[in-house]
Amino acid sequence: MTLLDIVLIVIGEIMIGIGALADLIAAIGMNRFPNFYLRLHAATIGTIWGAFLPLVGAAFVAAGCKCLGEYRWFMAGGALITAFIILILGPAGSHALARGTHRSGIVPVEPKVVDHLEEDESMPTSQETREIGEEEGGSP
Amino acid sequence: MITLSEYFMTILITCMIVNLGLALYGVFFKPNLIKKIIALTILGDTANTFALIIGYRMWVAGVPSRPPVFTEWRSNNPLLLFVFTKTAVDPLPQALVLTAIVIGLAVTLFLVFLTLQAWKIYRSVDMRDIRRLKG
Amino acid sequence: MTGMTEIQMFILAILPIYVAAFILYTFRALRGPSISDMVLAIDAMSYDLAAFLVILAIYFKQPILIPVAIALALWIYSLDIYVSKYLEGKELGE
Amino acid sequence: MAWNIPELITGAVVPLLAVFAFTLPLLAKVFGEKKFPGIWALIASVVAAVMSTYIFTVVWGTGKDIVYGFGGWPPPIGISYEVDPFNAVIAVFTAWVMVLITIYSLWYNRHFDEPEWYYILLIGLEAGMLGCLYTGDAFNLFVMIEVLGISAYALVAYHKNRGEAIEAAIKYGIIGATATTLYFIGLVIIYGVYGTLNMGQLSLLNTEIYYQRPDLIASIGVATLLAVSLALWVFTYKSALFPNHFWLPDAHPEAPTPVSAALSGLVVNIGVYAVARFMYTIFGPASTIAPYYRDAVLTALFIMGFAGAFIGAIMMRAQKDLKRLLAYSTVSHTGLLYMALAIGMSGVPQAAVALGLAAMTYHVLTHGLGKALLFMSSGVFIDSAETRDLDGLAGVGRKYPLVSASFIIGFLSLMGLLPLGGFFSKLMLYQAFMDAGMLIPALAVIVVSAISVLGYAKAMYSVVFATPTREHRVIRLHGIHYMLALMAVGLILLGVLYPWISQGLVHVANSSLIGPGVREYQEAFVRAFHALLGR
Amino acid sequence: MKHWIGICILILTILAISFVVAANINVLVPSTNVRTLAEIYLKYTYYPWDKYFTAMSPEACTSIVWDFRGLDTVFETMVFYLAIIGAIALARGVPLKLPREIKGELGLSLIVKTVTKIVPVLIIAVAGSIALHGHLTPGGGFQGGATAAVAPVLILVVFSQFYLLKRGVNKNSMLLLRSIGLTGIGITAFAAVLIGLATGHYAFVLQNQPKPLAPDISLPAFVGGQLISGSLWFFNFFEFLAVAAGFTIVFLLITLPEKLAEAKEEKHVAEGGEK
Amino acid sequence: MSYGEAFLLGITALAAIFSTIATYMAIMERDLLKAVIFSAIQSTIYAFIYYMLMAPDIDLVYIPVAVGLYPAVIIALIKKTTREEKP
Repeated sequence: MTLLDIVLIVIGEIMIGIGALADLIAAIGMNRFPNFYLRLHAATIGTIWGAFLPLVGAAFVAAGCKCLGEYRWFMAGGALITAFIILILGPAGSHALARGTHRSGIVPVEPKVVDHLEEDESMPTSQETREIGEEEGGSP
Repeated sequence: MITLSEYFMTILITCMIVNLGLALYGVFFKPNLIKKIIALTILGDTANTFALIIGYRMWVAGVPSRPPVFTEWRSNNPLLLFVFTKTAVDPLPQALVLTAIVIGLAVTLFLVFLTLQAWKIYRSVDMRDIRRLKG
Repeated sequence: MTGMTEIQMFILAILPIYVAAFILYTFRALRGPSISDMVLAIDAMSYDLAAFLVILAIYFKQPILIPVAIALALWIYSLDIYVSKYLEGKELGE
Repeated sequence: MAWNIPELITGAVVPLLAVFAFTLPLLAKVFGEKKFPGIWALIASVVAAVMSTYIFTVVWGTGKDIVYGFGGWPPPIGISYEVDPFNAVIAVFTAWVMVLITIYSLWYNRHFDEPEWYYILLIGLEAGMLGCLYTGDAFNLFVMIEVLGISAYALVAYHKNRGEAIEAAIKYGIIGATATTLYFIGLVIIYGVYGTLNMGQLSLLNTEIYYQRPDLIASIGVATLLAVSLALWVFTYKSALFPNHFWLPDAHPEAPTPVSAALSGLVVNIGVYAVARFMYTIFGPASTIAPYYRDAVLTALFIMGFAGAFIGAIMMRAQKDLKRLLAYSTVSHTGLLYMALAIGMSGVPQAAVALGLAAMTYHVLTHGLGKALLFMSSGVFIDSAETRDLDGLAGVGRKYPLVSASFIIGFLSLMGLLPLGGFFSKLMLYQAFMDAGMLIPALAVIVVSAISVLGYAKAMYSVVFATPTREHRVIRLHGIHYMLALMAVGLILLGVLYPWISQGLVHVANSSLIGPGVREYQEAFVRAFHALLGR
Repeated sequence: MKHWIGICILILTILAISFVVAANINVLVPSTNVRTLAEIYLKYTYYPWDKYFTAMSPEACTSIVWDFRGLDTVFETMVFYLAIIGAIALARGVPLKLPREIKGELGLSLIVKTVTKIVPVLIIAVAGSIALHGHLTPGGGFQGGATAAVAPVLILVVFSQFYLLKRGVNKNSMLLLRSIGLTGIGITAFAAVLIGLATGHYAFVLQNQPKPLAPDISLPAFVGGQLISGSLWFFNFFEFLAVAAGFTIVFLLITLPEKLAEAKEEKHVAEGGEK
Repeated sequence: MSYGEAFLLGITALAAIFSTIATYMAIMERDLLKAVIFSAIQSTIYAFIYYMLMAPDIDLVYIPVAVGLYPAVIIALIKKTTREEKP
């Protein structure tokens, strides 16, 4: 086990540890925050710090740990791909969910200070009927 | 006397039996078709879990049991194959479950389309409203 | 083969924190007053679960368990999308 | 290595049907979408029929079971098909009736707007039935039941704009899916207890445990009873035994007519076959389950069969709908089949058991052919009168003399009139019960037949002999009436050739289901194991 | 909250029953040994020392699924196929085509659309890797196909169905792709027999490696030094095509925007189908 | 008997208990959309159980099917039909 391996493993373990703590904090926040839009914040903590970081850490550990056998690069690569997927898709999913929730209005924005989105959307916008085929579809 | 592992395993099995009962209740006594379909998926999943429990293998001498994939095949070492044979879980129930999941999926998909068609005709998905036949 | 490495011991020590987080997430997912809350909790829980599965794969010394995490991370996103599309009042294909 | 043609054909027949179904959309794109699918389905069914006939002649001629290990693996490791005379004869019957049904479907084609889906599902139905019959592996049986089931659900719902058809398919499908899932749990228990899924090995293990490890019988017996009762539920569900018959009178009338014929005449037999295989070959009289539970299971089957036969016969009287009347007749006849099946309790002499099982097989043949004939010819009448109501159908048979004659012959056969097949199968059943010393069941056969006469007479009278109340349009038959007449001739032949057929069927029962037959089943498994192992 | 009371009672019952059961009956719990049959599978799944008795695939599950018990899987595929055919038969007459014009915007917000433009390539790559390495690592045709189906599903939900239809992903093309995949499965199942017929040697249906009774025919286990395990690779590839196409068909049918098709459909019902 | 095995099986048993709760809620809930989400929770937990039972193959099938596909088709179905279950 070379020095590089040990350094990789230690960095990876630190990242995994931070991830675990962030996860716990996010979970507590998820239960304590009063409404959906605040919980979004906790969910982001859980996704980025609690999932992305430990996955990168796991990739480091896998890269440094010889005991995992010949498939360890497969594992490191897989962990990085998972981390990348979560980094891209997690926020996008939260965004889509928040947008849908706000539009449908099923969740009251109860302890509210300001809701810019509502003000924006209440302004008159021109939603014209447009010919399909410009961007999204086209005649068969 | 039982070990802690066996106690946890028994909890797992008991939970699955309870799930089975709940799912059967849902299939038979809930009149709503969508609810019946949901219960049916849970029923199939629970049956699959039973199969996997049957095929599980407890840890041998502190070594975690491993999935039935022989990763060290490149080495061509019979000793490693022997170790693999002594620690891997049973692959047959997994293959059976694979088949069963796909079959359950197929049946569920078909039932979903049937339910949609029933909605188009009866404007209801409740079995108490869908009652034109005498039975 | 017997005897644990340091990494395994570290992982065993860190597991309870994850498990506690999962229990809290599950409570929110089961209790959540609105559907959005439930989906958000499942979301966060599943992404963390993906990380947890990778860590467990290190514990088991089985690198081939990784694809499960990838599949989980990919499909959970689609659950978000379905629900948000439903909430926007559109058909799924519209 | 030398070619082993019979084994290869045994293995090829059902996968070949799957290939026929798989390639149909591709070829329909190439060759046109209106006529081609039907012809392709006809080719598929004829190929299957010829192959199954060949298999039957080989099994009958050599007197040894054929075992085919797929992929060259010896049986418990791989899947194997195991053909003994019992399933060979039912398979031949099924395949040839499917040919007739496919021909009828070609005539019926004008009711289908996109026929390729229909024919794919029809091929799937045939593949499912033949697979259920030939397979020697309990899990493969589960898969084939699902193939059979899903094509049956889809075919029942084929006229998708009729609310009744959708309702019937939903009823059939949801409970059917539950039942098959429970069968899967039963299989898991069987695998957990015995460690194998091959039917031959299960049978062997059963008898061996019985002789060598008497201390294990109690615990294994309980687990096996659980597994068997879960398994029997799905089989009795598929064959509409009494408490599970609720879907049949809804589903059969609503399906397209050729499908009704297939469901009533053939699919019902698959469940009966599977129960016979489980109760006689796998968990037979010499097995673990025997001393404790086998009698109880058989008695329960007998009681349910009796109730079904009775209720079906009575309900037939009250029906106004022709296809629904025929469906209740199926319930009644399934009850009779299960009564015959339940004869093998402990204490009954082996000759009587053989006679009873032969009577069951005979009744499977006569009932299947007769019911298929009745559904198909009633399809002609229903098309002509454009209603299924018996009053609306009054006198429509006069326009089609040949079809009416076949129709009447079919009814007389089911009723049990003298020169026809139905009479002799019931006679054989009666004799078997008398030989077994079961007086009440023997009387029950007669009573049930007598009650059902009322229903049959009503249907026959209103369709053929009543005076027409209104004009019916005449539809072109395109020679389909010759096929129906041929089936009627087949029914007469089944009756006239009674001495030979009954001898043959007793031989079938002896050489597959009891005593020496079960041993042959086990030995065939062992032979195949050693042969395929090659060492 | 009567639900919570019920749940508490449920959990307490489970714990109590488990304790009683675990203390008395020990047969439910799996042991440290597996059954004989399972040991045979585990041992011979990759066993290059005996070429007549091995599947030559280190993945025991895939080798059971496609080699030892291949017949089950062929017919499992057929069940899925028949279910999709049944669904298509139920949805016949429903138009799957583009409307003239639509009101409002289609799909979700721009952020999600941008993200969704990036990921499909990644998804297809991962799915292909899962499917084509199915004989080496966990995965296989069905797994890979199901993963690959995420891509069309995401596009379908995030943009709209018309986005897919415009690019040629419609019912007919997917059905064709599916039929090609299934035909491939059928041909692979009969490959050994066909080669045997051509060369005059005996072979089994669904045969992969040489067998004692058919020693002359086999599919290659190694190609160019890479392990492909004979027929398993082909099965995985064709199943991958078939399953991905099948899932896409199902999604196209179930997510059809009904309002746009409503008018025509109701006319169809009113005409009353068949008598 | 090792500490690791008991610990991991304990987590699995805990997951099983939560899956029972989710199943109960899914069956008893009147709002069908919520029932689907409960069933998605149950599916996620089952996927975890399968992972702990060393079945990666099953997981790779189960996650797309039960987490991705069932909710999709059932949500589409609910959107096309009705969301409330009649009492």
